[in-house]
Amino acid sequence: MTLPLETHPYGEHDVVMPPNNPTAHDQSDVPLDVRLRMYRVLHELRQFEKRAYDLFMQQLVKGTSHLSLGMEAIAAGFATAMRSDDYTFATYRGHAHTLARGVPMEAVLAELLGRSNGLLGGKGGSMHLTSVEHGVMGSYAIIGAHLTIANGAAWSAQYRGSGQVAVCFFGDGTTNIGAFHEALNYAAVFALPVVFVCENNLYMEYTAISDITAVRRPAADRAAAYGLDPVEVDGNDADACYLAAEEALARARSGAGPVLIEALTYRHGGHSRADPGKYKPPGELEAWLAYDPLKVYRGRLERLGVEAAQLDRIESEVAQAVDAATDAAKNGALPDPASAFTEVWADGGSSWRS
Amino acid sequence: MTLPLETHPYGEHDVVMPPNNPTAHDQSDVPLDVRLRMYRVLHELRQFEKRAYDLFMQQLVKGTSHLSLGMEAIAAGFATAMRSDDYTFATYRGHAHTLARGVPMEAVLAELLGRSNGLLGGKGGSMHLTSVEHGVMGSYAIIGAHLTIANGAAWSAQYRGSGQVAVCFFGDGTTNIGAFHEALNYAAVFALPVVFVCENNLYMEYTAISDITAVRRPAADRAAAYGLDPVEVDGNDADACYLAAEEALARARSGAGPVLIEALTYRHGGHSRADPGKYKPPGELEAWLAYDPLKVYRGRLERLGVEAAQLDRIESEVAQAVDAATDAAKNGALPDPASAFTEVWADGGSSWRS
Amino acid sequence: MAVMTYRDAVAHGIAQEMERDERVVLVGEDVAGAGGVFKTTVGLLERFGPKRVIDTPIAEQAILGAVMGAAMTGLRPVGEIMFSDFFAVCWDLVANQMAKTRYMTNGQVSLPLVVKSGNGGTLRFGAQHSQSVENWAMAVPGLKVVTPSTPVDVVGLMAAAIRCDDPVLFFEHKGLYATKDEVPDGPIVDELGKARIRRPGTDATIVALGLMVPRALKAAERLASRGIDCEVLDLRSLVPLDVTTVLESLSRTSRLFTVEENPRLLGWGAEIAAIAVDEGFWHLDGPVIRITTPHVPLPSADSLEDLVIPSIERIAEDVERAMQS
Amino acid sequence: MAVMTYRDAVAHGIAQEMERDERVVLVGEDVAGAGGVFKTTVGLLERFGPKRVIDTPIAEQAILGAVMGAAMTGLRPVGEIMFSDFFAVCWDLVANQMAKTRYMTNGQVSLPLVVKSGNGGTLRFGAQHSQSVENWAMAVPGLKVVTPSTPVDVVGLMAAAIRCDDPVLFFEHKGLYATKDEVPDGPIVDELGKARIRRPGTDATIVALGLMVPRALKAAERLASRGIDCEVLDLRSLVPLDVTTVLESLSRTSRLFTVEENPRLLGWGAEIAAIAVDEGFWHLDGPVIRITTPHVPLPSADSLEDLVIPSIERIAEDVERAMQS
Ligand SMILES: Cc1ncc(C[n+]2csc(CCOP(=O)(O)OP(=O)(O)O)c2C)c(N)n1
Ligand SMILES: Cc1ncc(C[n+]2csc(CCOP(=O)(O)OP(=O)(O)O)c2C)c(N)n1
Ligand SMILES: [Mg+2]
Ligand SMILES: [Mg+2]
Repeated sequence: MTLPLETHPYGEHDVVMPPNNPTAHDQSDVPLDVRLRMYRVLHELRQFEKRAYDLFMQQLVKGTSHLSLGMEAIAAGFATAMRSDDYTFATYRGHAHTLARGVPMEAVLAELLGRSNGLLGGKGGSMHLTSVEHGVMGSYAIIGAHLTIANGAAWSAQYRGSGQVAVCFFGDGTTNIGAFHEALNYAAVFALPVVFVCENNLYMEYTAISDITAVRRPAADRAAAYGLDPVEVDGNDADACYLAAEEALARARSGAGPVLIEALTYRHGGHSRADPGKYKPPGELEAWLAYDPLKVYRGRLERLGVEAAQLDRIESEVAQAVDAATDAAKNGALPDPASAFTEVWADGGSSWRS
Repeated sequence: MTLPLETHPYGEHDVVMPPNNPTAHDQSDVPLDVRLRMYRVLHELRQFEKRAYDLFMQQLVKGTSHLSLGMEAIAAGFATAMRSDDYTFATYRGHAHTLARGVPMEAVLAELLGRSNGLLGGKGGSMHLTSVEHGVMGSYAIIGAHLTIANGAAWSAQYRGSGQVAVCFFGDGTTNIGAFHEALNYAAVFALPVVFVCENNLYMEYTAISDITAVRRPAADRAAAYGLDPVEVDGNDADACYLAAEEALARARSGAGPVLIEALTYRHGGHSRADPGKYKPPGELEAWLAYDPLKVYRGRLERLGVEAAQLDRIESEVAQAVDAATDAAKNGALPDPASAFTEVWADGGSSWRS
Repeated sequence: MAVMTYRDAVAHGIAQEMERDERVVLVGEDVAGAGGVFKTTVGLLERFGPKRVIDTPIAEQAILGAVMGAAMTGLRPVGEIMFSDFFAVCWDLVANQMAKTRYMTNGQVSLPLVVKSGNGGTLRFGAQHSQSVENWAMAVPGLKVVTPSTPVDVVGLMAAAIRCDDPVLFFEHKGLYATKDEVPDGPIVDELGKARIRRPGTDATIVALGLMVPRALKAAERLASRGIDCEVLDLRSLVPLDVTTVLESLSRTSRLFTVEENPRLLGWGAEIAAIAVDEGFWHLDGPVIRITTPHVPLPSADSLEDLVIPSIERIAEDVERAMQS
Repeated sequence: MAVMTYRDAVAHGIAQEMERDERVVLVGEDVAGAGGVFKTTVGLLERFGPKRVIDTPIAEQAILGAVMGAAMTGLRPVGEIMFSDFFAVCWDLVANQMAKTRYMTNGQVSLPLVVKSGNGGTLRFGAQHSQSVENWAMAVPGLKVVTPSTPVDVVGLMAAAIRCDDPVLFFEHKGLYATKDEVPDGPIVDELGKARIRRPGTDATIVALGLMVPRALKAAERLASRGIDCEVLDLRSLVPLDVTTVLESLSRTSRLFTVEENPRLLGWGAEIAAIAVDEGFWHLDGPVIRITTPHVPLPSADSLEDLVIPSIERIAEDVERAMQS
């Protein structure tokens, strides 16, 4: 029996360096207007998450919350490539994926604050963001299940002939749970129009993925087990994610079956608000901060000749939007106490007796 | 969405032919005394299962039961190669694996009949055969769990430094359930001394494995997902199984970690007693009957110069043993009614109150 | 009027709904080509085709996930979990996902789905293939729980379950599959949450479910011959729970018994007894007696299984003893 | 005598047993290097090394399978399921395997194992991370079910659970982790199946568990000031269930209340009420009242969560109302 923590002390596993290839997609064929939209989205996600963090520190957000700081390129790239009626399935780390589909910041922030103007009226919270009208079919907080649920949405799309695709985001640690395996085999067998996106940020909660996974690439090295091709993408390059998404969505939409993508990225902050952070080897965070998806993308846009002033304007517009959303969320009323007893059933109520 | 039953009618999938290579291991290095022991075991399993089937038809065996007719070479080969203190983990299709470890026929048959002289006193039945003193750590009737439990026994062996190996048998259909994935990754991560043996008999219950699995080889094509080598073996050739077992056991015992083996075989009878059998394409059963593991092995022993008379003697000795076991089982008393209320707890009782 | 088995009634009820509603689809292990391991879906593949009747891998989480995801996006799927014991391998989908999603999303997501499953004992399948687990589901807010005891109820309650916009667990009792009864021609649609008085009586109320209903009825006959006139209620669904009918009956008889196949602790009868001692306290003339399988796993031997699952004899004796003391 | 948090008491109790018995090992997600996501296993890796304190992949079935297989072959493992809601992803291991194996094998297999888990609400974690699921386990024969409410009980009951030769589910209340109390020095070993009278009283018996114990005690103080003298029992374990202590108290007070954090239907209080209306019927002077979370999933907003989980106010009001009517 080899025990990871016998071979090295906790937190002293090998550092995984970022690709450090910021110019890779300078010449790739992504229209400038799309790029500018993605730049805005990247900043919306970044500034929103920072604000969410601040509100925690002010004890205004209760419970827990899982931020996507450092992982924004994946949400921005995929959401931008998706058709407006495609389905998003996210995890407890779902703020970014929800916002990237166009869900208003106020509703999300108010949900974190447990207010009546929250996206779920305060009944779901940070880990369960859902906006059916935006195609965000839910954020799921227990690892694994939502991969199988995404299959169901994909199945329904096929059955109805709607041409919709379901895109399911999950983490590296999730590739080791049973539901991952069941979902991938099931999707492949029935050639479902679903795209599985593994956000490999190198860690589960406080344990390095490399310490508890039998293969180096948690998702890509599993693809062949389902008759799929391994697909790896630079998760810190929004263009790389956008292009991978376009290709995968087209393939799934064409009826060719599921796609499994592994996007390499990094979590700048803790897993959740209680994170001690002892598990990251020295130098790793710094290396990834230097390859920050927002820096990468701004650099590219500048190389492509976009005025710094235009980019600054986008950032300040976003900042104003976040401030406005914050005020609106803070000013939201507490939920109506009666709402605790509604929507257990389709009749709107919660009665279990007749 | 491609649906298996759209591409072909039920039961009309492609026939999978047996290897049809009976001489493959004529010259392999398996001592003759071992081969004669395996020949006896093969017949014990075959004749026992036939008797069990007859007793069903006589309504003496209640409930359900899953026979290994046609699959005997795997149980015989592995059990013969195992150390006496190695652990066996079996499924509801566990008569063969239980007997092959030396558990008396009477106790097993009496358990099928629900008698007090049954291996489990009539409390477990055909699907849960267990004999700790023989290293048979249980037969598990819900798909998947026992792969993870076998890991635990392997872990304990490692921790205790006993040098024991756990061998876990399961079917092709089981490779699509979540617990399979969790167990394989877990075993690989901790390099547990466990050998996973997939008995690929081409079907789950009434559905062809090829119709609901994303890869051709349900186990071998998954090995790489756990950093393991694919190992395929002719499951109808007892020597092939024995040699594969020897190698796998040695590897696991050495601390090199788990092994995943796919043994190709075929179920001559139905999945269980209620089986309609409509799902087998024409010609398939016949082809596999012609490559019957007992025929294959008898042919080899004869080519190696063993007297037909000696082999016949073994068969008739086994026949007598099965008859004797049948009588003893039939003559067993019904379980003491009080036994229904014992052994819920380690204190021997079933009281939930104090 | 046709005489039909409880088993055939399952396929009959599903077919009735698939006929009228394109959105109804069926998935599960061996449900299509083989018509189900219990033969409860025979003919559906032939009649509705492989797009609507689908055989799956052995992957209960994947099956229920597919059902849930399809239900939230416009279909009305029926999934099968072969034996209800297997709910344990996919309980997260049932208890944490299906049951909670409408509430967590404040009503954004509807889950019009049915999960059917073979439930209960008496077939000598042993501890892992014989459980009665309706109580597992009753304990989880957000699930409707149905257990029919007759062929006509199978058809009508299956139709009601499929038309219901909430997740419904539909428990078919394996020990009743072979039973026969008359089923009226034409569409049958029943209602969830309505108990049935199977036998009116004045001395005591016996509440039963599934296979325990016919047993309770037979016991009631014997008790009648001994001068005890029992009213037998068939709950039919645990959620919604027809508290009204139970308390009304209790108010007339003043004595209450439950007959449960599940193990004793927190069987559904515990909820009935607890409601009775709260809302029905002033009607009670004596203890509420729960006649249940003892709190042990189910043994496989026929002689032992028959000993632990409530029998007609035991029901009659326990009721008589309680009524006399 | 040291003052210790409920949280630290968990590691303290496990360490006490690891110290005396080499066979005791600990596995779970983030339990080693990080000392547990709730910090209930801090220091154990450093003290007992990586062979005995092991971080696992996210694979609850694999974790519990490892625990079960190790227990049947000579170890006495402690496994962690981070949040008790996650029992749903590995319920087969618990309900179908661990609970039934000794019985099915007629006593051949012993399973001396403990599964510890963070349970319960009030932390605003929402519907999938706040459930109280002791009742799921109580309904399954073959499982022992423990929920301590004080640091000293955490230590003593953890020791008793680890020394027990049966599978024990050990529920730690997340809402109590931060609470402090004095813990005597030296080894502490308690006993499973013994309820404690936390407050003697003469007018009514209030049975509580976990976080509801301190709330029931505070409510009892308020009720005392209103002239109602309540006896408060801390069940501490649901299996074995200390029926004797409950019925004795009832025989003295003639009124019974349960305070439960779980949703209403088939909460553990239903079993207490059902036992009372059977074995304690002639002692009851009035209805048995269950004060529970309503039968809804748990909302995440603090204002809503506080509304649904029984509060000191609600307990006091409900008891007072019932005692007056
Ligand atoms: C079944 C289950 N087990 C454990 C957890 C606790 N948990 C929440 S997040 C997490 C880590 C997930 O890691 P990963 O999949 O890599 O996603 P990330 O958080 O890194 O985005 C764990 C173990 C859970 N929510 N569900
Ligand atoms: C979790 C679970 N799902 C379904 C079943 C029902 N079932 C029993 S055996 C079986 C087929 C198993 O096929 P395979 O793994 O190939 O083993 P074989 O029976 O062919 O030896 C199924 C689906 C089960 N026992 N457990
Ligand atoms: Mg991660
Ligand atoms: Mg098979």
